[in-house]
Amino acid sequence: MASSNTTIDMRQVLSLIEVRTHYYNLLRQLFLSEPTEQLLLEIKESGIFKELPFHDSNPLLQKGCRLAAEAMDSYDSLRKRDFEDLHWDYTRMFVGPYELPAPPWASAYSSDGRLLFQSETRQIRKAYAKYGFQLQNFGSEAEDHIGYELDFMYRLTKETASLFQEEEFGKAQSCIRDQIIFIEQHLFSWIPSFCKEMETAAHMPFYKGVAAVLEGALQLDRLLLNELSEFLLLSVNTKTEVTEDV
Amino acid sequence: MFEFLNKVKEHKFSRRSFIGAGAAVTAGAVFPASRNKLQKLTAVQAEELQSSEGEWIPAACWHNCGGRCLLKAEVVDGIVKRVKTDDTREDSPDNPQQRACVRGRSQRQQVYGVDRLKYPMKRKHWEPGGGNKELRGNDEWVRISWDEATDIVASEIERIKNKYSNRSILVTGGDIGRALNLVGGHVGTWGTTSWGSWRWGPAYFGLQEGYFEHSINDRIDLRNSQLIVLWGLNPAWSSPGSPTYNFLQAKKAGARVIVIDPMYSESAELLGDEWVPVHPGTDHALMLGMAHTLIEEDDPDSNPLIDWDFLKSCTVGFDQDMMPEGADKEANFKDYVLGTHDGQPKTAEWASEISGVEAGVIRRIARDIASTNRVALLTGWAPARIKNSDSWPQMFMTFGAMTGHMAQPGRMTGVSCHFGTGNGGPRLVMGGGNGVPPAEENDVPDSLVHAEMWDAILKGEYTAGYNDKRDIDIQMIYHGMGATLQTRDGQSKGIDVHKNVEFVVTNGHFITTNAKYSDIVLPATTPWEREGGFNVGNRDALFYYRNVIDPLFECKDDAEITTEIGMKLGFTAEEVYGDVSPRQQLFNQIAGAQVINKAGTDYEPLVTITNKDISEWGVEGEPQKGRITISELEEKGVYQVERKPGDNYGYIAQEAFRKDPEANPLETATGKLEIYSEALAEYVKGIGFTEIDPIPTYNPAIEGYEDTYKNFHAKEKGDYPLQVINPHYLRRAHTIFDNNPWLREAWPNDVYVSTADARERGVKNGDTVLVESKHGKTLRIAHVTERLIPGTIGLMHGAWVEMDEEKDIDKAGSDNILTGAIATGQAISGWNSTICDFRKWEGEDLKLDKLWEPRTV
Amino acid sequence: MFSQEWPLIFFTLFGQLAVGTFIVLMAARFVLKRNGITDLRWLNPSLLALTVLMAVAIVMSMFHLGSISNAFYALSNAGSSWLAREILLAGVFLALLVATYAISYTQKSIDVISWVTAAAGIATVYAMASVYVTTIIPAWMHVNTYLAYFGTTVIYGVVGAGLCFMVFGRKEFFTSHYVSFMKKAGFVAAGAIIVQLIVLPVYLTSLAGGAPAAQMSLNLLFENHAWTMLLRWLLTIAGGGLLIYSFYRYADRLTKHIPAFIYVAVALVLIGEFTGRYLFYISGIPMNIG
Amino acid sequence: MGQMGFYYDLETCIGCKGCQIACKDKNDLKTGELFREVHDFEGGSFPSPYVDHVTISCNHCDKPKCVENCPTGAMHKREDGIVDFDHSKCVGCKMCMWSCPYDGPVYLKEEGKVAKCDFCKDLLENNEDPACVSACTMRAIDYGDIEELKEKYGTNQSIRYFPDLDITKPNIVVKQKSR
Repeated sequence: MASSNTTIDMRQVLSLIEVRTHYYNLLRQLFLSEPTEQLLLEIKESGIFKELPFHDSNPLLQKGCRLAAEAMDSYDSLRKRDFEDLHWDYTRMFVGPYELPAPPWASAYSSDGRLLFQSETRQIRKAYAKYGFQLQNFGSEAEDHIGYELDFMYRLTKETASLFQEEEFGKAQSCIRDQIIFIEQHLFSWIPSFCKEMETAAHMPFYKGVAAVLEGALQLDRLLLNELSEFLLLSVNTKTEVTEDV
Repeated sequence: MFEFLNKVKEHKFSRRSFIGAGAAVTAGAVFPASRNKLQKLTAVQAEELQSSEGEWIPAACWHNCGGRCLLKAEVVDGIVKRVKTDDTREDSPDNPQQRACVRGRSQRQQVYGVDRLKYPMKRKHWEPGGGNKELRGNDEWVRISWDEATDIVASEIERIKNKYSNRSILVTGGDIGRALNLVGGHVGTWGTTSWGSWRWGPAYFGLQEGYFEHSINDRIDLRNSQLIVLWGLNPAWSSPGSPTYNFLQAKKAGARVIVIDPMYSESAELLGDEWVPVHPGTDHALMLGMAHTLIEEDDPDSNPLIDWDFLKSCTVGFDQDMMPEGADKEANFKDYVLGTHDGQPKTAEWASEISGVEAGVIRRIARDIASTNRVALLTGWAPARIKNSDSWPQMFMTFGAMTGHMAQPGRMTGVSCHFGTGNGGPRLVMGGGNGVPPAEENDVPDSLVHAEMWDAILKGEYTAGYNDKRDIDIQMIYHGMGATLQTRDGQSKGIDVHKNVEFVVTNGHFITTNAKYSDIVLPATTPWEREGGFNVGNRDALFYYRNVIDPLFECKDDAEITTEIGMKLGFTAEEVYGDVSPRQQLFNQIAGAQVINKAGTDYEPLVTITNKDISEWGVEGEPQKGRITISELEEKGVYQVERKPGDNYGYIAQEAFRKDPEANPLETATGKLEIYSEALAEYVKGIGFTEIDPIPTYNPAIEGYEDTYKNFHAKEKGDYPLQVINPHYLRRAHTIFDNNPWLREAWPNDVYVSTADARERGVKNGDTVLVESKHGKTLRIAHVTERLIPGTIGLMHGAWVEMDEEKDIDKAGSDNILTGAIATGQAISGWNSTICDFRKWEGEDLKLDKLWEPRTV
Repeated sequence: MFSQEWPLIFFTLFGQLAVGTFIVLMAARFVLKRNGITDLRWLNPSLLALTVLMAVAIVMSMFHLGSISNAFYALSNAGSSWLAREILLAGVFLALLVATYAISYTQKSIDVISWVTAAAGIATVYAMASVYVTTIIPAWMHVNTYLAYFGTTVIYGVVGAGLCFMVFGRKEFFTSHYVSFMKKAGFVAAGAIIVQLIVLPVYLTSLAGGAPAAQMSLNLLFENHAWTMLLRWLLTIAGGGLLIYSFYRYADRLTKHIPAFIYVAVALVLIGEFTGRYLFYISGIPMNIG
Repeated sequence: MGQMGFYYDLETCIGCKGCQIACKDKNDLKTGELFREVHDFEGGSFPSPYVDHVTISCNHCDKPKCVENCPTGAMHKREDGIVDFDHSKCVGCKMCMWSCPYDGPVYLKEEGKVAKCDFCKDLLENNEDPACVSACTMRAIDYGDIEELKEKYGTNQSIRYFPDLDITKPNIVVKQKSR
């Protein structure tokens, strides 16, 4: 049983966590606020959507990456008008001033009339607090915004990496468990609906792609987290081996 | 097993490139500088966040609805979970709990609505001078910082002021005037608004307008009436909260009720013993017919119908013997009614032809009212929101005076509307002032009349008075509060205006109609997010509300917005708004709150304040003795004066005047009720639109019932054969709540059409119909009903316009798309005098409002 | 309301097809054995097919549930709930089908268990109908529901058996004993149709005189679905008629046309009954305030 | 305790729908989900029309068909007569919805389960009135032991808009309109 994981060394584990970190870093930047010109330029020039690791392992992710990459490729250079189109697409869907066709808050999906600040917001607030995080603008912004949720996951991936490095495997396990719970109970309770609405609402193919990337990436991360968790479970017995490997 | 861990090892992807690109993205300053992120807390702070308990906080229910009720919000972790209403006292008919209505109960959906305006936004193609102004209403938007937003507003104020003048800046409401008056002022707006012709006119002939002061008795005295006439009012819809319950007590005490209304309302169903359907805007004619009946049939000995004693002692102008000095004796009311000089007696038959009420019924009601001892003649403002209705309030008073149903227990004549519905009299308990110094004087004298302003702005000329037209060149509009573009008549022209001027700003909660056609929208807090205050209006009770939640997103309250703009204009915060902190303002209001004393003769402080309270609040003040403590007020959120029949708090309007008119004259020219009022006629003439006689003669409304005919006498119908009324509807308080999903479900906002009119047009219940006037078109789903007088449709007041600009058709049922801005008399907006037609819509059926997609672009 | 009922249409129809076919097959087995025909090689594949069919039916029914994860609880209230009984009985019937098949497969006698299984099948259909009869939906609260459900069971049983013979035992089929059995079975099916047609006016009359919901059901049937209703009966009658006709017409000269005729007949009956069940569900308007 | 029930005064109700909204707020319900619903009826003909409003929730019946027909036992009758539901047992089969002539049970699409009026049992425990009762601005709804309600308001239990009372024996007392 332990045979397969004995072949895995800590570098692999850390690499995998790094992959997760970069996914969440990219996603949080796409969702926390309107895109800056610089972000879009970086995305275009780095071709990041062609290179996302494991993207071919999930059909949704694959589709999203293709759409987003094609959308970026279709711009010869990112002219001001192109940037503005993308910027407006974000504003229209997630900021206002009109009613939002794809509200980026969880409670908008769990309550009628698309209310903000519902029990989901409170639960998310507590999940953040457990790891010592709080919104800068506490009380005014709703914690269950997709951008903050992704930011939170991003920070937890960093936390996971340092716990592994510090060989705090018990804490790492519980941190991973919390991430699994956060994905299962919170993100997945609304992300499919959100992504569906975003895909319909987006005028720009780029954001249609991003919607699919988001849902696909979370599906992927569910697998990655399970793998990490399982690895830890098994490595409890073979702890010395693992540490030696490092 | 470990598919991905193994793949990572096998480097099945280009790790370098990924990390490289990712790092590039990471390295860049990718977030706009000011944006929110998660931050790390201390362990203690994190611990505190984990523990929380709910608290019930008195929450504002602040709307302009005519009710004042108690609302409380259950707050857990700074988030409102649910609301409840008054449970602070035993409930009884004499002292009812002040229960909130369907709208207050939906307020959680308003405050937390996903469509709240969250950040300052700028119309993308705006540029100084307006940019492409035609794009207003359809443009893209950009989120901007408060700093940028106030910069833009201040610099546009400066630019427009310098290029044109302060006379080019129009403010429709709110307190931005505090800032603007510091730099030379602004143009304002005015009109008779909800009151119709009751707003200013009655002061000249001796009645009250019904909002600030009342000509009707209080709710406990209403139970002494044997007959109550509800003339054009439907408290069940337009005054939710306690008023309808109060009426029910009068009914239970034995009153009969006659309801005179174009619509068989819920109030008619609940209270009415008889419904008299009448064509909108013809009430005056109907009442003349009733007056004629009394004059014709009255015999002081054998059939006393007219209260001659009252007429003689308390009024002027009824007949030639009662004319005031210097007036033409022939111009008296009685001779007008009898047609002595114009050859047209205003008989019941004459009135019947206009009002649609059978002559026999007219006579019967007249006799009934005149021969019953104690009658309450109550009217709402609705019949006065009619073009050319300037003489109607005087007519109403005149009939009350003829029958003597005034100023005695169980006898009253006047307005029963809004806060004063069925409950007249001065407030028994009230809040104090907040101590904010008054604003600077506005140096610009110009003010535009609601019913004329859109036209005036488009034409560059407005009516300032009799034979007094002045030029005007509006280039900036600041909507500080309210819903001007939605609630003023002639909305289509209003939209044109908004696509013409150089700059438009709106403070708001949602992308309301005002906001939609703006360049800059500034997100405002609701009272739930503010420090606290009082809600007043209900005579029996004072409502105190506290801060419920933090301001949402980047919303600021209006005073803060004004202050920041003022500062950008080069003033200090103190210069704009004084230096009274919000906390101190609230304290001042509490300390200044007063309640009627036991004897009912004077007021005394309501709240006991100790030195400890003052230091705990961190404010300046003096200790005082009152009825309740601050903490009791903070917890209950209401103080209600205990009432019982025969107590010292009752109110009989104009009681002293009637007892001794000489010693207690009214504030009219003659000191009496003026059935002949030169002052009223002069006042109306001076406004500059149309003129009236000193006695209440009947002037058909412009676009009123008579205009539904091509030829009235031949009974040949014209192009717009129907009249439209705009009932207040429980879905909304004016325009507020129109976007509220629970209310959309409960109140679908159908257009009410009578079965007869529907049948004639082949329209079935549930069909989508196009309603059209000469001013605009709107779509609604038809509610076919027996409850309307045929010839009238009911389009509910306040829906947010949703223009299909290609077809030039509104889809939301906006009442003011149908109204034309035609100013008459004392600047009355004609909401209940518009003529129209409807037909089955051949295009795509409307979906129910509750199924509407969000309002998006 | 209706869009959610597809799973129930399939569950009830498949269930009744399984029960009906089983019973008719067992009757055929009985009759044929009495006539000395012992080579029933269609039996085992038929039993297997019915087992699969019944299992599919039960799986289909799950899609009706909002919370499948709680399906386990659905048997708890068999004391008063016909739905619980229906689920229980359907499960028992399936288990017995499996047992019957297993016994038959091992060449042992199914004389006893086939009776038990048939009884469980009948009980299942009875429970299926009772679920609807005990609602507050006037269009369902009628003896008509029992007739419709058992009617379908009989009609489906006959065509199902015919189909089994065709598919799993073509050669044996062309003997006079089979033909004579199917003739009789065809008459039973015709009887089931006739009984329903006799009760139909009674049923419609009772709707007409019933609560507002009943009248709404009636209006719905006549205003929006009059043609569908007509079609439903025409299809079933035509299918049944064709079935009987083909056995009579070609009783003595078994030609190559017969299989085609029978397939057509089976298809007509299947569609006819399906349409009938569709109408049954859409006409289900509950009583309410009104 | 005996049997809890509602009282409804048809004569006094103005159909404002405050009870409906208070109920939605209390139970956090979405559009299309109503534990208490106000039904509007119009009749008569001009100039003598009439309008009735009937507010109805679960009537916590004596013979609750929903309980009888619920396959899981999720729907059950408590000792105080309240027809309650056990959320954890519900399979979402909607059998209760087919069994109730008052539209009591409501399918919550998102959860795939049914829920309904539970008489605000949590509020009752705190000696508070059910949300709908304390919301009514016309005091047209009351509640309590059904026998006491009958003593207080009379024994009439039906109005013309109700289905046959014998089907489920609802625990509601109604004040008729005199028309």
